[in-house]
Amino acid sequence: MPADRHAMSAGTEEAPASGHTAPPCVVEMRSITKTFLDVTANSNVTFSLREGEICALLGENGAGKTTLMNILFGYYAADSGEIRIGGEKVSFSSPKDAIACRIGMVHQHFTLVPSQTVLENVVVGSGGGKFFLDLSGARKKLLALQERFGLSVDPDAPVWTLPIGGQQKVEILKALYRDARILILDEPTAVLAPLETRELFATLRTLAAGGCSIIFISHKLYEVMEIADRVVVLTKGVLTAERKVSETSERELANLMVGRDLAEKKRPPRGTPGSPLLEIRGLTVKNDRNLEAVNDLSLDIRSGEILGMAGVSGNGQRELAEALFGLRKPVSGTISVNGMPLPPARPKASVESGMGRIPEDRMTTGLLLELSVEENLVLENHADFRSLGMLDHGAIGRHAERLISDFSIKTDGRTAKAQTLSGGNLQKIILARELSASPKVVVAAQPTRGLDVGAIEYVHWRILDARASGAAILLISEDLDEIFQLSDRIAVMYEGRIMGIADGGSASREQIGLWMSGVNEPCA
Amino acid sequence: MIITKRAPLPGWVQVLVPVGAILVTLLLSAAPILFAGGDLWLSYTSLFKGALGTRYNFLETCVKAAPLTFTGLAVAFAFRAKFWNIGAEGQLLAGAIAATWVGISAPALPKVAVLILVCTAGFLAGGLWATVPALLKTKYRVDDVVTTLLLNYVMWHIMGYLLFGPLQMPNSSWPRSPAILEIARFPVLLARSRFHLGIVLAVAAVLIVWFINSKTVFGYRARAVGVNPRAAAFGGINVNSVIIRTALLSGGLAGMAGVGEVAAIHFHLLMDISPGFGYSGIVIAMLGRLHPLGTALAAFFFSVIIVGAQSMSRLTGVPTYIAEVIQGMALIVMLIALLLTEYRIKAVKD
Amino acid sequence: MEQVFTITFITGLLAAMMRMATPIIFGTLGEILSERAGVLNLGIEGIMLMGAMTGFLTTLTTGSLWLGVAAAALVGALLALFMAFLAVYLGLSQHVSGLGITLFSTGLAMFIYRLSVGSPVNPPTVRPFTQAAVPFLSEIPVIGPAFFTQYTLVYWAFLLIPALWVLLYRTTWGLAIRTVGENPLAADTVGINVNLVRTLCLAGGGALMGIGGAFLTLAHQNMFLIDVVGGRGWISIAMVIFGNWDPARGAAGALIFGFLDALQLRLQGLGFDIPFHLFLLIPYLMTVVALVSVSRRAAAPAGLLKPYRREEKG
Amino acid sequence: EVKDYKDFKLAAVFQTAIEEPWDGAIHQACILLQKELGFTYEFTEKVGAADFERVLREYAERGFDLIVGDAFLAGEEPSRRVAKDYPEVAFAFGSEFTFQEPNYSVFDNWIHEPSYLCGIIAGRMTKTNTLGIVAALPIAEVNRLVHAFKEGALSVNPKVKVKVAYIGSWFDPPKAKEATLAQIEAGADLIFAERFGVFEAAKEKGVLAFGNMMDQHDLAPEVVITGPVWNMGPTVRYCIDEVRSRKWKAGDLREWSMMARGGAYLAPFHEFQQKLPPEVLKEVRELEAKIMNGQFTVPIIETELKTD
Ligand SMILES: Nc1ncnc2c1ncn2[C@@H]1O[C@H](COP(=O)(O)OP(=O)(O)OP(=O)(O)O)[C@@H](O)[C@H]1O
Ligand SMILES: Nc1ncnc2c1ncn2[C@@H]1O[C@H](COP(=O)(O)OP(=O)(O)OP(=O)(O)O)[C@@H](O)[C@H]1O
Ligand SMILES: [Mg+2]
Ligand SMILES: [Mg+2]
Repeated sequence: MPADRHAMSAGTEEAPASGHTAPPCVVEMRSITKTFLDVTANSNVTFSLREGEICALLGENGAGKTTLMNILFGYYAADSGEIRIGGEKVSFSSPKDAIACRIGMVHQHFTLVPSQTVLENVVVGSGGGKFFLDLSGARKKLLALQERFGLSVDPDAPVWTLPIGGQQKVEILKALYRDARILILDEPTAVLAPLETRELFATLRTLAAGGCSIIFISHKLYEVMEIADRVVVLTKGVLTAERKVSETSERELANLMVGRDLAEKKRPPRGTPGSPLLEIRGLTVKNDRNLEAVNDLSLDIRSGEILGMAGVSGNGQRELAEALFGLRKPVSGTISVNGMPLPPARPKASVESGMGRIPEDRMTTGLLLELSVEENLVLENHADFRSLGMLDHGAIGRHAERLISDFSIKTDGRTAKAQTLSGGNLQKIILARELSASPKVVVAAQPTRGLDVGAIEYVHWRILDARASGAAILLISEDLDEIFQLSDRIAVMYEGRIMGIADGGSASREQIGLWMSGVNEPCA
Repeated sequence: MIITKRAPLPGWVQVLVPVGAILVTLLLSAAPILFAGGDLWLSYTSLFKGALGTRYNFLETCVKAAPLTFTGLAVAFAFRAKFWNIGAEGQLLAGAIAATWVGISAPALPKVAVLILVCTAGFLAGGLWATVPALLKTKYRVDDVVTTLLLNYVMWHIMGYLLFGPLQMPNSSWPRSPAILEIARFPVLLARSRFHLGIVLAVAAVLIVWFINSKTVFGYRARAVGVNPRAAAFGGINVNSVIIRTALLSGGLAGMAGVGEVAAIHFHLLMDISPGFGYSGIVIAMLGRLHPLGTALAAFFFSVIIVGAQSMSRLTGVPTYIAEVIQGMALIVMLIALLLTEYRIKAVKD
Repeated sequence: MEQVFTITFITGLLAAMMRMATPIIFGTLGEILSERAGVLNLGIEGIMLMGAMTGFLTTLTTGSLWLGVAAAALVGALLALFMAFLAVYLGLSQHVSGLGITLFSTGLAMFIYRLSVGSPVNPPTVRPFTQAAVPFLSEIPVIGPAFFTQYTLVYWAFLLIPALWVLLYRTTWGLAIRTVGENPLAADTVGINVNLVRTLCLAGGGALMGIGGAFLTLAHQNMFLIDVVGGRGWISIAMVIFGNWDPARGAAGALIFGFLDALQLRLQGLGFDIPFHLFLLIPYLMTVVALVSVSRRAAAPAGLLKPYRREEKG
Repeated sequence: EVKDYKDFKLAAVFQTAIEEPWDGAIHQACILLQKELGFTYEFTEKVGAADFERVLREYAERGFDLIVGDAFLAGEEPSRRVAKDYPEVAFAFGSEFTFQEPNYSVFDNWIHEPSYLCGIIAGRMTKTNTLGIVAALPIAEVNRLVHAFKEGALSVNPKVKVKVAYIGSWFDPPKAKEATLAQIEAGADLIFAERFGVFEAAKEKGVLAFGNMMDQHDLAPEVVITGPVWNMGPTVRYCIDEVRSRKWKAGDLREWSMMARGGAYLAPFHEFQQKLPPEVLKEVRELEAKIMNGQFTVPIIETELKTD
């Protein structure tokens, strides 16, 4: 698909081409080292950023990207090393100092107060010594910013009512509201749909053009190629490579990150799909705001087929998945797995129906972080290890050992607490739990969100593997590449409805993109 | 000042830290003692003598530890499943009431049968009383902290009503029940002491709770619900039923504390049957890190302080309220000590 | 029964409601301030008792009521600062820290009292606050004598309700407090000193609790006795949740509770032949019932009970 | 031979804080006698129900000659158990039950006689014919007094009605105050204050009240007319001397708490000596004399008193 890639990167030219007249360094981090208990997150990292430059930070999960940025933002204290801002040596004891140096950071995991309005979230802490809140003044300033950078969100909407894309805008506005000149974005696109990403990039370019310097973290190499002027690669806490984007390639970057070439991303040929295993009829589901998020939706998925459900976040995908998992009570409609209808809002039933369930938020829904790996592995089937009310720990242990090796989960042992595992490995626990019993139906929601290329590769392989063994798979994802790589059929969800379904092999990104934005006439 | 996790300390340090905490507590309690003009050395010696010095005193400390262990377990078990049971006090009273009622009107059965009857009644009463807030929590999402707290007062007044009414001793105008029958009383296990069956039951309860927590399906589910209800539900666990069963068991344990006080200490029901055992249970459970064995240790530690400090105040002529002051200090110091086993504190100027 | 609907009965009932509610309102507002910043202060019962004791002894020795109130506030704040040291800076369990402080201060209050007054024939007394009538307003029938002929501290309590509301919802500090309580990380990343905010809120709340205690020994009564607080701190905790962490609703809860408590004492006086213990449990039972009705929208500050440590992961 | 006072050791064990008038009366008597006679006196207040037995054994072990205190409820069985185990120690306890051979005597606050006298004053003084009574709990020790108060009032004024409120605990002045206010608003113009908290309300509403247990004049000089006083002095002194001279035997010490023996009396009138109508004072003094010399016995009614 290089063609579309090119289409997307149209306009890279606007970005100030670094090199010709080298602008001054606004940030210099010298030999930064940071260790946590048992991990060295950054070792002797030296990094610099020029004015108006967009610099991408690459690295596997746990490479130390977030840590390095947290140090620059004054959130973590480095064990050693020094930081200079605009040539001045600084020592930050808290983000307050960093903000004073006009540094802003959009965190990997949003730092918003859901119950408060956008405006409140933006102005908090920026009172400037005033005692009484001046919300009207703040609103003016905010609207002006929105105007200027095309970041439109309703200032008075409570944040929890916003889609993820909207929440991210709030995060960016928070930084800009404090006149940040140095902007750090930690995996901003991980949760965005292509359209939103495009909007974001437009904003970033405007900012950079205005002399704002940007550090951009992402696991998506083509994004880096598109938006960044320069790329820096961290591996296991060490800065291992630096490239001008103009002088490198996706392939090289992948290699630099993972330390090996990634398998060529090619979708294995689809088998002949069998009988429908997952049937959804007239499903209507309400969201937390009690609005209809899924609207009279019907769908069939056949054995040995992957249906990719694309769509901009907040169009009902979450609610659809929750209904399938039995976490949310449908208003109407039926769901049947392998011919058997599921009783509404009974997670147990969806477990017993033999559905493999990969939830969107692995931390809050999928896992018991404070319990051990083995306890997480038997969350759904611990009853099978019961003998007169007691758990057969021996059997559970053996079961865990097998899965840990089958799914090559990196852990200090089956009794290690899940929370000490890494993102990718946490996802592996879920895969192991859900796919090892060779389920008839698999529902995977955002299965690779936040994971690095290596981990993603593994997840994809597992999903295709499940398809090969005849499962009907619903893949809900906001990552179009993932959709295009895996799907036999591609459906697009818009405002709770299915805009259309296209064949995975022949569908065009334009068509899907149009559907995602709610436009329905087929394009020439 | 910033606080960071530290690498696990070697076992012997882990043991030493609580000991250190006790010493610090003694050091601190010197202040009020001297302030009250008490003799320090006499205070310390009488504190330990009072709690552990003689056979009788040691056994008295065990007697005090029994109800504290029960309420501690009750709270620990509930908190583990994030059922914030502040109501052990009321559940204890419920248990005491039921035990009294059965104890007064016990049928002519072999003693073992009667004792089992008494305990079952107390356990159920406490348990059922605890399921009220549990049901309110699961059905109407009413905050359990408040309801359990308020229901303590409700049960206290219900007891008051009973002791001035149906349960009042016929020839007495005081809020007291008739004495329970001999056959319904816990046997004393060691001569010339009050070391009774209830203490053994408390120890048994510790082991049972530990077993349930770590070995049974229910224990697993309770833990799952405790750490992450949403994930537990996702995994097909019926969160509500887990909470309600937890309440039943938790309240039952608290009820057993009441049973012990009636069947082994007072032999009748009275308004101040519990000097706040239920509330101390919260403290003890937390000190014991919600772990059954830890809870038992904490309970014993606490009764040493209570019994010792009271006797100390008598021998030194320091107002008896010093006992609570020392308890409070002991608790806080011990808490800090336990923190230091996991974290290191760096002084940093902001 | 007809006695229930006489003017004097109703006036008296309402006036009593105000008095009974006042210490609980102080406690509730203090607790709301702390919990909105994310710290549950179970030390309240002990803090109120220390306030009652300190206020009383100060007035007893200096003869000045206002010094007594000030001392109570000061002691309340100090104990709350100690709470802050434990629960905020050390990040110890808020449950245990609070209960520890209650245990400690309960003992300490009686300990100090006994040492300073010994055992006289009659407990010492002070000349307490007298009721101050608000000009004009106190003339209004029923309303006047009930609401506008009260102790100064009662007026304070009721002025504090809107004051706290304004602080929380109309000031930059309030926004900071609420943010700290909901999501300390968010507050920290915009440069708010989470621990400082929590500490100040605890201290302020503690001061209010202390004054609430002093009301009992300097206005409503003129002597200090053990158990004078008698669970009013715990009730305040209940009212915070009942009021869904909102000053106005919390105070309303306290008023309802005060009303029921005043009512049950009067019903006893009317000589229904009902065991008095059943009267005594009315307020508690009613509160539970009321909770069921408000519960569905209950929303505790998301950061409550969670210590905030910057480098803690996950 | 008789034991010397300075070698004599007296201990007191109280279940409540010594501010509580009942225990306070015992404690005060012990302190006064100690000052006068110079024996050793130790006490423990606020002894929890479960600790009662341990505390008693501790004092017995430490060789105290006489242990007094209140045994009601929690203390009844333990104190009798301990007494059995230490026959050489003398025990004298406030108790609702009877004494126990050989060494366990009982006493109680038999101050219904002065209460009756207060009732007469109230009956004479009331304008609304409504009297208020604020008490802790409907127990015999309380019922005796409030009934005697009512009977006294009725004996001189048959139209009198009483309102009774129980606050449900030994200490809750705020509640007691509110109960009083309620009674005053309902027409009561004289209050019998069995518990603390009443006088504040009386002051605010400008009505008069009777104290209880001790001379509570100092608590509120302007409202406290008088009140039944329990003087444990005679009882304790009698016990000490019996024990010293090895004559101690178990018995009911009630007579030592009654007016004839000076164990109960009507608190001094202070200001009210002038304020009260002379004929009322005269009437009271006359009946007082009758009671002293046994010509008149005040009825003892121990059932719960209800609001008329
Ligand atoms: N909360 C924690 N406390 C202590 N150590 C932790 C914690 N979280 C992670 N670690 C350590 O950091 C290691 C790597 O964590 P991280 O999530 O960054 O791994 P990762 O590189 O992302 O793995 P993957 O690529 O599979 O996601 C963990 O294996 C663990 O040893
Ligand atoms: N507060 C912490 N406590 C303990 N370990 C931590 C902490 N923060 C980060 N780590 C560990 O430090 C390493 C670097 O983590 P960091 O979050 O910087 O990686 P990352 O590059 O951002 O990974 P990802 O791509 O998953 O976001 C990881 O091993 C992580 O587990
Ligand atoms: Mg990161
Ligand atoms: Mg990771």
